[in-house]
Amino acid sequence: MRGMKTTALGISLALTTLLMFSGCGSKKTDSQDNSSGFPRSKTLYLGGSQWGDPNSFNPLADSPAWPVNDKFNVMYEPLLAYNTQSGQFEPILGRLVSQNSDSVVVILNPAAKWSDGKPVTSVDVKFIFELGRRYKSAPTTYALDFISEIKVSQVDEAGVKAEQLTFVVNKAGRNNPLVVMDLLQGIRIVPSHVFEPKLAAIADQSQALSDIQKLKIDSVPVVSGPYTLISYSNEKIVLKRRDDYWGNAALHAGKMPKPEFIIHPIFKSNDHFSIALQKGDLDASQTFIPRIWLKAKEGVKTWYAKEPYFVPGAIPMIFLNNTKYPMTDRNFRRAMGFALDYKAIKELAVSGYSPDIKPGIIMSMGVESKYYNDEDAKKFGTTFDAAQAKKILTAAGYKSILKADGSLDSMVDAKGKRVPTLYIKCPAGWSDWEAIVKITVKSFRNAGIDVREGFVDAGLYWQSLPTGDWDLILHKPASSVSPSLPWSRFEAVMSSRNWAKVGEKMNENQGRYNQPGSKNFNPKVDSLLKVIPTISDTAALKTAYRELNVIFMEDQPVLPLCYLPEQFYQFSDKTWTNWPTETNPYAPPQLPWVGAGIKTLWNLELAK
Amino acid sequence: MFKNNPTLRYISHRAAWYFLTFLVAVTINFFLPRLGTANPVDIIMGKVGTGLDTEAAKDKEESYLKEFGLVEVNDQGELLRDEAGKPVKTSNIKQFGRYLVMCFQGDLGTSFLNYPKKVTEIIKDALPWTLALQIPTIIFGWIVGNLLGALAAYRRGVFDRIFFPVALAISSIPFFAFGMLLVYVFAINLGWFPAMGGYAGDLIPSFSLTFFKSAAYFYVLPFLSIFLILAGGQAIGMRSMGIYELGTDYIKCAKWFGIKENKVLMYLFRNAMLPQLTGLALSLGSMIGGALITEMIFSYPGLGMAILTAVQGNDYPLIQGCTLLVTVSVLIANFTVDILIGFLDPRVRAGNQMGGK
Amino acid sequence: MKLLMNLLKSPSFLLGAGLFFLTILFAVVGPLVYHIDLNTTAGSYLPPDSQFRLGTDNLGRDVIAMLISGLRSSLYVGFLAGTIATVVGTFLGVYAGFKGGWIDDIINLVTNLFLVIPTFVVLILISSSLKDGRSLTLIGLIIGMTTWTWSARAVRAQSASLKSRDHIALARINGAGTFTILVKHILPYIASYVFMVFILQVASGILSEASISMIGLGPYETVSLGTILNDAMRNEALGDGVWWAFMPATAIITMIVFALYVINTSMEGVFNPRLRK
Amino acid sequence: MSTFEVENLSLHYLTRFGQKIPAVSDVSFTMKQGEILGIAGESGCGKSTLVNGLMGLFIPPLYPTSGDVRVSGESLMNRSPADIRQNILGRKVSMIPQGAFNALNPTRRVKDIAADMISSHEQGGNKKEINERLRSRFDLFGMDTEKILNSFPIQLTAGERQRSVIGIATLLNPQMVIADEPTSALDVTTQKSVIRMIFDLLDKKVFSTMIFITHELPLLRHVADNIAIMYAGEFVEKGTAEQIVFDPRHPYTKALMGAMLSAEEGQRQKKPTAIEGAPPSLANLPHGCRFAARCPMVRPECKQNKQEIRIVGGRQVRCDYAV
Repeated sequence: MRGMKTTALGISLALTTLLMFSGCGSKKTDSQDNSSGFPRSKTLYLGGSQWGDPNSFNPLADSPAWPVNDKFNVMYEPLLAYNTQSGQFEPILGRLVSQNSDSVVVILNPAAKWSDGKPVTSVDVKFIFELGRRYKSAPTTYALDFISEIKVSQVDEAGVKAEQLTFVVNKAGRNNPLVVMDLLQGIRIVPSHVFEPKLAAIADQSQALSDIQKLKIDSVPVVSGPYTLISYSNEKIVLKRRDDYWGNAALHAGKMPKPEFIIHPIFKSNDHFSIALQKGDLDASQTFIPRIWLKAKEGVKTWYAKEPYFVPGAIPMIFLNNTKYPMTDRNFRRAMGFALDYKAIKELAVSGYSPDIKPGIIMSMGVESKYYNDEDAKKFGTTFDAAQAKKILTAAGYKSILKADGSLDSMVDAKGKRVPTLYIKCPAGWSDWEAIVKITVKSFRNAGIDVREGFVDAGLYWQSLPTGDWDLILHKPASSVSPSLPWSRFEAVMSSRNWAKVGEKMNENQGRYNQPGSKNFNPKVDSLLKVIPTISDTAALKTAYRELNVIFMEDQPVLPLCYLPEQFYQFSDKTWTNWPTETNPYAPPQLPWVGAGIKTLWNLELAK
Repeated sequence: MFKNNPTLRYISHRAAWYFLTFLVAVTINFFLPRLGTANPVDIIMGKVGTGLDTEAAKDKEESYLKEFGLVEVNDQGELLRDEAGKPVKTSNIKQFGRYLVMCFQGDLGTSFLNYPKKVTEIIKDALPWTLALQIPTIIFGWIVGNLLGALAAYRRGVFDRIFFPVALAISSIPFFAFGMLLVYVFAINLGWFPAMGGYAGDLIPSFSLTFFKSAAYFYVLPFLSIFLILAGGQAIGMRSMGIYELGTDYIKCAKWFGIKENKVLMYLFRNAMLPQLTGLALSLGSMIGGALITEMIFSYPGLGMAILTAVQGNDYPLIQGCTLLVTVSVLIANFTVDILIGFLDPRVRAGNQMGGK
Repeated sequence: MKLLMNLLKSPSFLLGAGLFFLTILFAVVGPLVYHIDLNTTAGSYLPPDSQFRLGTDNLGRDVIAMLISGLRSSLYVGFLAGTIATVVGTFLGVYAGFKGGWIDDIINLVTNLFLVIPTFVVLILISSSLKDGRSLTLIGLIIGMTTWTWSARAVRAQSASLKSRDHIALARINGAGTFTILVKHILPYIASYVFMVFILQVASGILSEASISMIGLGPYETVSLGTILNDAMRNEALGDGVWWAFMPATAIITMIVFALYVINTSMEGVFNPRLRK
Repeated sequence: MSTFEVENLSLHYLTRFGQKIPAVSDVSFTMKQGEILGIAGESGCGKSTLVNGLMGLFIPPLYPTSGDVRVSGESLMNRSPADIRQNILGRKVSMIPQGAFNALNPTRRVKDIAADMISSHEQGGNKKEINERLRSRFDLFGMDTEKILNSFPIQLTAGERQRSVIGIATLLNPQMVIADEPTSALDVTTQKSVIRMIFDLLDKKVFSTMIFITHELPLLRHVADNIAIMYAGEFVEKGTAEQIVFDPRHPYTKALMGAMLSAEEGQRQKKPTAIEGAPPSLANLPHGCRFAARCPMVRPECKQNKQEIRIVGGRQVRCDYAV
């Protein structure tokens, strides 16, 4: 009795405390009082795209909160939407007219409007794409390396005057039309008429952008997309449908997106998204949920109904420090490639959510599969074969010293010198990554290679990744599914364009493969990397990719581990149905707020 | 003047020591995070900088260093550079000086990881939840635990023989494991209570009955997960204190004098409670760690996770802000309890007086 | 000696010591009779069967093998932390209590400092500045170095109350040095008390390690009972009803801590005659 | 007329394993109004247990075995603890504890403890009345009443503290007071002032009948009318003060007197343990005379025969061979 009374008392006291403080917790961004809640039948709950407290909704900030960050396009929209399934570009603010190695032409949709009624114009486009010319630290400065100029002309678009934008490839710069396409679907257009006066108002122009970046832009933001922010707290972000969204008429045949509200709850632990999904409190979640098949009975579904459940998008790899003995030895690297039990990695570390990996770093499925060559893979690639690994090592003079119980003690090389124990650096606490490392260590040791786990705090991990201060490191390069794949993956792994010695920073090829000027330097690699983006002939492109992939397989500068779904999500059809799936592919397997995946919002239906 | 007033002397003496502790703690809190090798800007660059060219990444990095006040700038706001062209780092001492000045102005700085959010703003958002969960739990856990413990000590017999091992067992369970079990049984299997969150997913905090009802419903499991184990632990402590007090002369005498039973129980409770009170104030600091786990297990809003991510990301201003908060509240709690005990227990005051401190 | 006999007569002591002995047995003899293989051997989260009596964990490792090595780690951390906390705490506590005055005040200040700086903050900061990362020993050290304040406070009170006893005054008059007095005249009187503090510190060391691992700050390359629970939570063992991933570890932690608590209270009963009645 | 009658009182402790340990056996005596009875004996002889029995205060594991205690004809046996507490303790029979005791709650002011004493036994009475009553009573003691009443026990000297205890114990004018070594652990001057206070109260008729338990036989000789000697839970001899001190008949009394009176002649350190051997364990009492093992005049049959009270030389003696 006493316990119960106390519990009741406790609750009432807590309530009083809450009462005292409530209101501080949440920022309401418009006058409307939403405390009555959001009707379930009008609300879509999505999760997994925002971790941590939402701090800023400023599209000019470096890392704003969902849905302003990354390539989410429900509030601010890009010119084009990339469809990861077809590899095509679908229109949003603009329509792709042509693309070649010199320029990309896009026509702005004349109907496009900001939420304050002003039209979206070439001024807005130029504002964001060329902001780097005025402010070096702008988030889009790097675009200038790829686009030298944006030409504007007037055209007639179905009887309406429209602006045509020609993005000229920066030949003197990176000369890379592929990345220009990345930029056109990645950079979201922001209202220049909102930001220009703010920038101009600041006296010290060297400080202007950084001052503006500090603004949160969280109250009645001027957006062009179908939803806008109405409220947020550390527990959730709430978007409301803009019923006057220009695209409803212009792009979606006059229909409105089905959910009136989109709520993104912010949980502190991965499994809470899973629980919410199974309870039907969450409709879709971009979180890693192990053993998804167990959740099917709770109505949790995926793109494929069966294994591998998701469409792969990225390849996590173990980067090898190519400047450090014995990874300087190609034979050693290749032996490592043969030593890995790729199947175990896939099954145990990623719950089997991917098809079997094929040698090389061109994916054997999806858009890039057209560049994949199975013959080469069989001929040059490394697959799991511990005996082969041992054979290569023996041939190269390495010897594994075993302990009495048969387990590995150490290794010596041809000169009888002890090979140092190698450590795989990996952030501690990233459970799936930790699992990958544990399994690879076991594989290596079974093949007689002296490798150990080297878990570190995430802070140290990020610090040492670019400086090359490690033997082996787990890393997922080119992690976003973009039009420039698989080129961007090769670039991230093999490019010696910015080669820097260990201790200095490199943002790609952190394993420091192919050191310019060194004995084994292969100029072919960099020249292929440079030329591939400019090739428009498919057959020539195929040959170039094939050549590059063979070099990769022969040299094995890094160890690809498995295919991993990217931009994946699982959904529950308890409240909303008609999610796109393999059998109902009206939209690609992209998040409902990314690229062409946004079509999903117009096609959802309420469950009966 | 203090010489004539032992109470004032006692208070001022305690206050002086607490203030000194505070100063040392603030200094340690400032320098400790900076001893590590990880650099906050590297962590941010790890996320922002991928795919950037070396030059672009360097520019970005320098603009962060400048923004966070980690490097020296000249009057024009340009970076000072050494011969090798690298920015000149601001010394820790100089940063400390700036930090102290800012603290006095009530500004705890801007968080690095939650840029551009102010530290005070982060604390203001999260603290009410932490307080709302922790304070009632601690107070009621303490009161209930101590009452039951005192009762067990006084009554002994069957009540004690059942109560004591149960309390002992409950307080042996790691409380996060207990929280997990609560989730497993009451949220997942039985579905009586929500598994996570601070209020229903379709609500926004406001002054409405709906919100408070929802908050109360979501409060139950996190509350129980801390309350039961806290109460169990307190009860055990109180029971043995109580049995100890029960054997003291004054309790025997009170019985000989025929003092009423509830009065004797009150004597017992009050005197046995004093050390328990000190113990509670002392353990407040370690409860922060506990709060963090509760927040993790229940996805409950609060300050704990903010501290964890801050420390992991070397977010100096946020670490400093949070540790300052913890330091101040633990010291204030201890100081209050010290003073309170000074008033409640004349032995303490007398001891202080006689010790000549 | 007589106290020891009394202790052996106390049924609750026998219960506690028995339980504790069982866990030690499990940890020490376990690896001798049971094949410990922490490598991946089977599928993820296989339910208990005849091969894996308690099933497998998320990486397909035998749960019993995990529990045995986890228990060893937890006991190691517990004893390491307990020893450090007790030794440091006892020394400083005795010294502060005996000396009094400004030395007492300074030690008290240091004690308070450790109370206001959360352990896990120190842990992350220290581990991030060490190249080897977080080993089990480091965690034990840090727990010990941050929890000694409890022993110090407890012992200080005892020592202060002994200070005014006749035999100590006598020793002082006879010119015995502080150290001699502490070791010869104070420590023996509080030895049983210190031992009880030690028991509690071991228990709290085991719990602390579990909590630290639970936040994901556990040892990098070692299995402990805390990391088992952390793995279970992060891999949705709860949501999927994989009870064998977290129930046994919880039960073992609870059992050790319970055993230690019971030993402590039964000793309290024997050493403190007032509780004996 | 007898105010206080004790009839064959036996008490025992019950161990956890159900074993009965006799602590007091077959104690009988009566006291008249105004009588002062001294009780002496070695420590552990059951004096303190007897005190609890005399007040009817049976706190487990202490239980009455048999016999009766009557205050003004009113039996204390078979009554509820609440009844005893309300009607007997402090009111009819009060207790002055040992001087070495920290008898007062350290966190309560003297006046509050005294007020608790009153309110625990009497209905009503507002604060002011109670305060007045305390003041007038404490004024009798010739101390700084205001200071004492408003102090916490720790702020008082040992003497002030013990006198406050006596003041509180006798606040309700009990018929009978049991003083259990009220001056132990006090220095000589303080001892004197405490004793003076007790007799002052007797003079002022605050109470009149008293059992005085002490080691200080010389003191007993001066203040007590009768003296009883206790050994291993039994009264072994009881007579007038003169008889016991100057003409002891029981071998134990004789030995005790030898040890104690020599102590009066300047050898204060010497304790009654000067008698060879130790008293028998209460858990394992001999079948015959309990003193037999240490008795200088022991005869073989002593170990077999249970000794009963006899009247020898005008006083009660529990020895078959005392003359």
